[in-house]
Amino acid sequence: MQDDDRLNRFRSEIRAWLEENCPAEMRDGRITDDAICWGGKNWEFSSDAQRSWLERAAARGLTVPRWPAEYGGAGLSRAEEKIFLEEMERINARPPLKSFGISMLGPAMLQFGTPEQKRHYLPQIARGEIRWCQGYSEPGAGSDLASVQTRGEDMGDHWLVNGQKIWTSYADKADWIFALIRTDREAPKHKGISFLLIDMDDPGVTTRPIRLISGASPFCETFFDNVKVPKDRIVGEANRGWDVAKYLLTHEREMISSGGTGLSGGRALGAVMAQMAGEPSAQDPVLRAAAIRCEVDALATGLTIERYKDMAEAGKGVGNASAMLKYMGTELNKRRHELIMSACGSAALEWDGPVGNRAADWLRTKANSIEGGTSEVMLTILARRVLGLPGA
Amino acid sequence: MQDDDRLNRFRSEIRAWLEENCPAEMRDGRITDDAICWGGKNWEFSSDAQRSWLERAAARGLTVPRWPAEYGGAGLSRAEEKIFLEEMERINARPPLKSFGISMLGPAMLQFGTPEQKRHYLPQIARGEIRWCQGYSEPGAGSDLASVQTRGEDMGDHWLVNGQKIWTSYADKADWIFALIRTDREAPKHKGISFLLIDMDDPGVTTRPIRLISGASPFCETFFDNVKVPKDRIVGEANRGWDVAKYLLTHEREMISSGGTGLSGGRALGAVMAQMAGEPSAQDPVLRAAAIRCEVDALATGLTIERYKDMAEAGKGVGNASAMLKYMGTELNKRRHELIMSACGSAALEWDGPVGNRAADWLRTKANSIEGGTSEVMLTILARRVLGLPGA
Amino acid sequence: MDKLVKSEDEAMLADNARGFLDEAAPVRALRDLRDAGRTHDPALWRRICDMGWAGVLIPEDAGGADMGHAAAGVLAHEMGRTLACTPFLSSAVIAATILRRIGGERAKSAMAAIAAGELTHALAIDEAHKFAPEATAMTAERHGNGFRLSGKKCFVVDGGFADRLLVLARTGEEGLTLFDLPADRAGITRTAQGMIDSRDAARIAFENVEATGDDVLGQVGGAMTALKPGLEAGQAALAAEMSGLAAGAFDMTVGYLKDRKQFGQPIGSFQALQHRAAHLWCEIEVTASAILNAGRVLDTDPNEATLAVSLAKARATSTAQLAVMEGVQMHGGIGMTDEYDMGFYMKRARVGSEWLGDYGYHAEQVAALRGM
Amino acid sequence: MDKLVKSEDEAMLADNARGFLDEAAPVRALRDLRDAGRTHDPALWRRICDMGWAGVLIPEDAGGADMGHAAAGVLAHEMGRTLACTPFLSSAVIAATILRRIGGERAKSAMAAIAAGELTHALAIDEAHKFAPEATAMTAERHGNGFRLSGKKCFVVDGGFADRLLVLARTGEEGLTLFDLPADRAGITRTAQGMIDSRDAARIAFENVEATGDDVLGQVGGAMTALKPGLEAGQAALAAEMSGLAAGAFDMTVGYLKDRKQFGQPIGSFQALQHRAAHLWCEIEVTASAILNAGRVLDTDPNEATLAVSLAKARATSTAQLAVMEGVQMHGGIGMTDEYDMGFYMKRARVGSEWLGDYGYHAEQVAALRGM
Repeated sequence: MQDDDRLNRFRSEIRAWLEENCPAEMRDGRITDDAICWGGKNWEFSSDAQRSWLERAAARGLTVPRWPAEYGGAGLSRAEEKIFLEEMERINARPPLKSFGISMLGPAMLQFGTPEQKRHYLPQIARGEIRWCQGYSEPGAGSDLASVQTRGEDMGDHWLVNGQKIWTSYADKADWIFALIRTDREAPKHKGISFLLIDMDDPGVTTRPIRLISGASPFCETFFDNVKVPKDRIVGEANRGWDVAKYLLTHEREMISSGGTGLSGGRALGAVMAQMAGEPSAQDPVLRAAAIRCEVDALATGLTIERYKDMAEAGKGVGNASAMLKYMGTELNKRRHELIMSACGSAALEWDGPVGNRAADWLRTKANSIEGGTSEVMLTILARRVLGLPGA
Repeated sequence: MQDDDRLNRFRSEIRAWLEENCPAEMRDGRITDDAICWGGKNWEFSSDAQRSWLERAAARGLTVPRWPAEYGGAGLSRAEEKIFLEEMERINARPPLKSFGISMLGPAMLQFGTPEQKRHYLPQIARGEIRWCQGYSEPGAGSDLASVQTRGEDMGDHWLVNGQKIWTSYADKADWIFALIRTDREAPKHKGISFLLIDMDDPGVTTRPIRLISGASPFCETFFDNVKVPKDRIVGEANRGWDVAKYLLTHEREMISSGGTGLSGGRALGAVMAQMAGEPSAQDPVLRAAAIRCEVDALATGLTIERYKDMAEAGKGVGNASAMLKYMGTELNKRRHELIMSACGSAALEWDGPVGNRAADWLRTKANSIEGGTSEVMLTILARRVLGLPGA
Repeated sequence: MDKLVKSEDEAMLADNARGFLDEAAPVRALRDLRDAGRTHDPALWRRICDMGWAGVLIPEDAGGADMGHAAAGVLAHEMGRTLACTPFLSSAVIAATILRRIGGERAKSAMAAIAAGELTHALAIDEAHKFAPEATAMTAERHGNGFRLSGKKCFVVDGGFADRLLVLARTGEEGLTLFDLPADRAGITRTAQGMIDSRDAARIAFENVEATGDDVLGQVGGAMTALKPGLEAGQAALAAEMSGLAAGAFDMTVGYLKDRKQFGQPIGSFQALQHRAAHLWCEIEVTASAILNAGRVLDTDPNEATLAVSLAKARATSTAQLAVMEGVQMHGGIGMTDEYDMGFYMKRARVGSEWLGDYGYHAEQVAALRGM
Repeated sequence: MDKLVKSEDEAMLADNARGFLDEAAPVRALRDLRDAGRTHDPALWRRICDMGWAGVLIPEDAGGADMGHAAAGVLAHEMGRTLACTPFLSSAVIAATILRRIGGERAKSAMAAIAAGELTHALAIDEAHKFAPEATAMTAERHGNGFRLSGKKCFVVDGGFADRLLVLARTGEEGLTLFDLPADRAGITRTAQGMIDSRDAARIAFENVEATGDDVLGQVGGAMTALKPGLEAGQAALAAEMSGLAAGAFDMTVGYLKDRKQFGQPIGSFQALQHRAAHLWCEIEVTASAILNAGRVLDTDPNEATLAVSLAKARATSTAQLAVMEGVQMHGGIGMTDEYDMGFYMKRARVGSEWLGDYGYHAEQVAALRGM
């Protein structure tokens, strides 16, 4: 009861704060990559509103609400964060900042970083000053993430890094990259990898965008040619980077899955159906039935993400089961965007047509079930590690 | 053109013949196992109509329309058979006779049998005098049909057969069984099997029905205890029975698949939907949409069976692709019966309720995708032998 | 609202229930009951009432344990896992919720009788092949000071042995009225239905059955006030039962995949089956969230529970159907035999799918509430 | 009706077409066209017309080859396999079928121009985001001896470069009328649409466009007489194209499964992928039957072809979508890159799904004709 009172008070506070600080232009509910601020040295704010929204939120710690205050966060509990997100959704606010620093490197560093690293890197992330990208995949490795070939030779005070990464999201816009580098070529596959932090401005780092079927180029190839990486730019121990990567993969799965679900996503489909077809029930019953099934599954999947968060907060490890969120969330998102495309009909068949760039969004979802571990890899993880089925 | 004239004439003839010979009671379109005559020594006709329909059809060769006249058939071409079946469907006629002799042993014997065997066994089948069952599967072997353990010891003028078969459909009602027996225990798995014909009345043959989840017992376990099988009761060569079995499996797949499809089956779903729900579109759009999808797939699958028959007649071997018919037909049939159950609602939840024994029919379909090779085995056959994908 | 995690109390309740049911009500018990030609086991129900489960939704002052709908879902889930054959849903969930909503002394004593296991109730609502309360045609005409009920009900679950019947009928212009009648009142004829899940259901004919004003639950024409919460409680608990059923069928299937060898290896090592099993597990996990959510919403905001309840029932229906279809298919021939338990799961899943509204019914509820 | 097997002529036609298209119009040709910012390749169309394909449905006395709809489907299938970018469907199938049904000397000379590759046509029918000819709002008001057309069309496939436009408009009380207009007539404004499949489509505005009685195809108010057969011919050929597209994407995928190694083995040896590939092959085979059947029915019983055509289009839509979704997923990251061809298949499948009626539209046609 006391708890409830406290939370109710928090809700009032946060509502008032949002009312005062979230600019009207930022209340359009847009959550696509092009609408949200990603920060970084080269970020060009799309408007003053976008800039001041970031600055105000960062000052209040709300770009990373659950991080400790000393690292730029607001130190919220899970229950408080939930309230914050509900209040954000209530006014249709865009998130003030989105980045791989927030969703990936931050959690890893909070878990594995040194106190110095946390004090140095985390506030830069929270304020949107430094934009990070992720260097995991390599050409030809596909789902076999641990088959890292990019090598880091131990030169005493630094590693000399040579090799190539692929699918490095927004590497062309990032300031730094966190990457898996093979620092021990004799050790077994999973044992000789380190998790290194590399400045994209360092000599020898180059990057090239990969054009996707959607026309966009969110991914790059990134090349390392005799790049010197000082020994303190490592998260966790040398040759134990796979532990960090595994931890992060879990986070990434949750992030990718929740991109595809949640109540607002569900509303998107219903709203599109209504908008495009007037009286949807009258127009295409077969499509409507498929949309209803999708809605049922989306609501239940959204609740599952909530439940897993609650479980995590209750100290019940989620572990490999996060592969479920990744799998179900991304497959659902593909289904939903197929339905949105159907509902929009020919209006969605143009790039930047009368209903916006629905086609690009649709094509983007096809990557969700590939990046961060394919659906097939997720199912194998679940079969082996959760269900305990035997190897072939 | 001349061809068309001939076929039109044939249609008139067969229509007139049916008009005269097919009893009114046999025109109710019922095709379930309990409605159709299966023949055999112990058959009890459900009515005089059922008896005379069998006798008249057999006299005209129409229980096995495509078999040569000398073996009790009508010697029809594929085009004529199609017309015969269309005319049967037009008046909703039940097939006059159904049996594993017609659908399985007959085709094998036409292909592999000696002239003496054909003259002896085939007319008995065509007239419904002898009812056959099939002895392939054995306990524990599951999908691995070639792992035959029932052995036939060569005793000079006969084999001495010992062992056990399972899933022998209607063995308790059959007069004879055709069975795969291991006659050479030294040879490789597929090379030491013979295709033997065994009289169920022979000493040492016993059978026991297996109760299924539907309450019915169409399958049996069949035991052989020192059964003497004379050397001429073999189809094909000794130890080459796997060739015959493979040939038959193809036929069986086609039979099982077509049980589940075709236009009449498709109409069944639509009719049930209409009957149960009055104005179906008004009542449950989600169910109706699923039924429409099923109907689309059923029509196309029915056309595929036609197409494969046409291909076979055109001399284009179907071979392993028959696994497709088996797989698609049986999976479709399961879907259809799930929908029929949904359309019937609680009326179908009783054994022998107000809408007949829909539940038993529904549960029966679950076996379709298991018997005669599971769906999984069919998909593996297609992947390996048709698509040429590599083994693990 | 409480978190979407089982509380410690709920986890303990689940553990205890599982221990009890594995011993007292495994699938074999249902099989034995069926083979004996019976649809109800009073001894089992007695033991369950003695543990207080029948009072899970009944206030403490009426002898109940008042644990709430999430807890009722926990119990229903465990009963689904072993296909325990009891009138828990009819009596302890649906009737108890209706009576509690009615309130007053008579309802209180009726609830006390339910909690103590002295009386069982059944809900007589369906008249045709689909759940459609608003289409009720059975009449309750005013007659003197009371009513005369005429009409037919079917698929009255537990109606073959229940002591009392909650009957929905139409009262002239006033609308739908709910009656609470002893099952042996003159003019009532019950006919057992031979259900595929081997559980109890009856077709019940009402021929000029006399009822007094005292037999009316709530207001004349106001059936839905108490019936709706009762139905939603029942739908949520049935969804929980079906999620337990799915989990039970799934466990049996995974066990089989590990044990059974073919072509020289355990069939569970085949990747196609692994992926299908993993997918099924995912579906079960997602449905579990909808089930727990429905319980939480019923406990905290019962008047706004329709979306959560229909979501749970729709998901539980599709998941249970997938679980039993995959279960039978992956077991191969043995799964088709009556000797093996999988068929019991399949048949119960089918009955559970229909009872209190099928997938399409609840999906439409969700669609309506989501403005689709 | 002829058998559901390709005749020898049809098989030979397919072989020849495949040989030609692999050389003259592989996916790379579409890519080059796109990269050059163009949507039509007159040189390719010239070569195709020289081979006589543009006359596949045109009578011999008008310079056509008169091979029939099944043969047109064979060609469309092969063009779908390599995503050949041509106005075959718009001109040689839809317009030719409409003109043939109209009959007479003017139609004959128009058909001759199509067969010879001298003119291309486009069908201007859609006005909103879904195919719905009966909802046409564009008006053709009587004006003097002729008409004045006003309104907007969109998703006019090949409308950006076509010489002539077949335009559906509403004439007062008389109903829908079909006009055959030169694309450069005064008052017509064409705007290219940047389509995801890199093919041609235009948004076309008609502002008081003058038309004479000679511009009317068939009877005023009687558009459907010729339009319906034209649409059905187009739907069947589009279905055939999409079945070819599915086959092309499938072949590419199976090739990848055989070549690509991961975890030390070809990924095509993994059973889950094998089963999915085999399932997809089955779907493609089943759809092939519906395609061939539609061609046969159009050739033998064109006035009763709606069921067969809608069945083909519905099946082709769902199969092509499955093929490209599985294709991209099984290729992993590389399938998402523009550098690889799979994306072209996916985008064309989406456009083909919508054009001339989507899955829901045609499934409803099937349902209506089957009394569901």
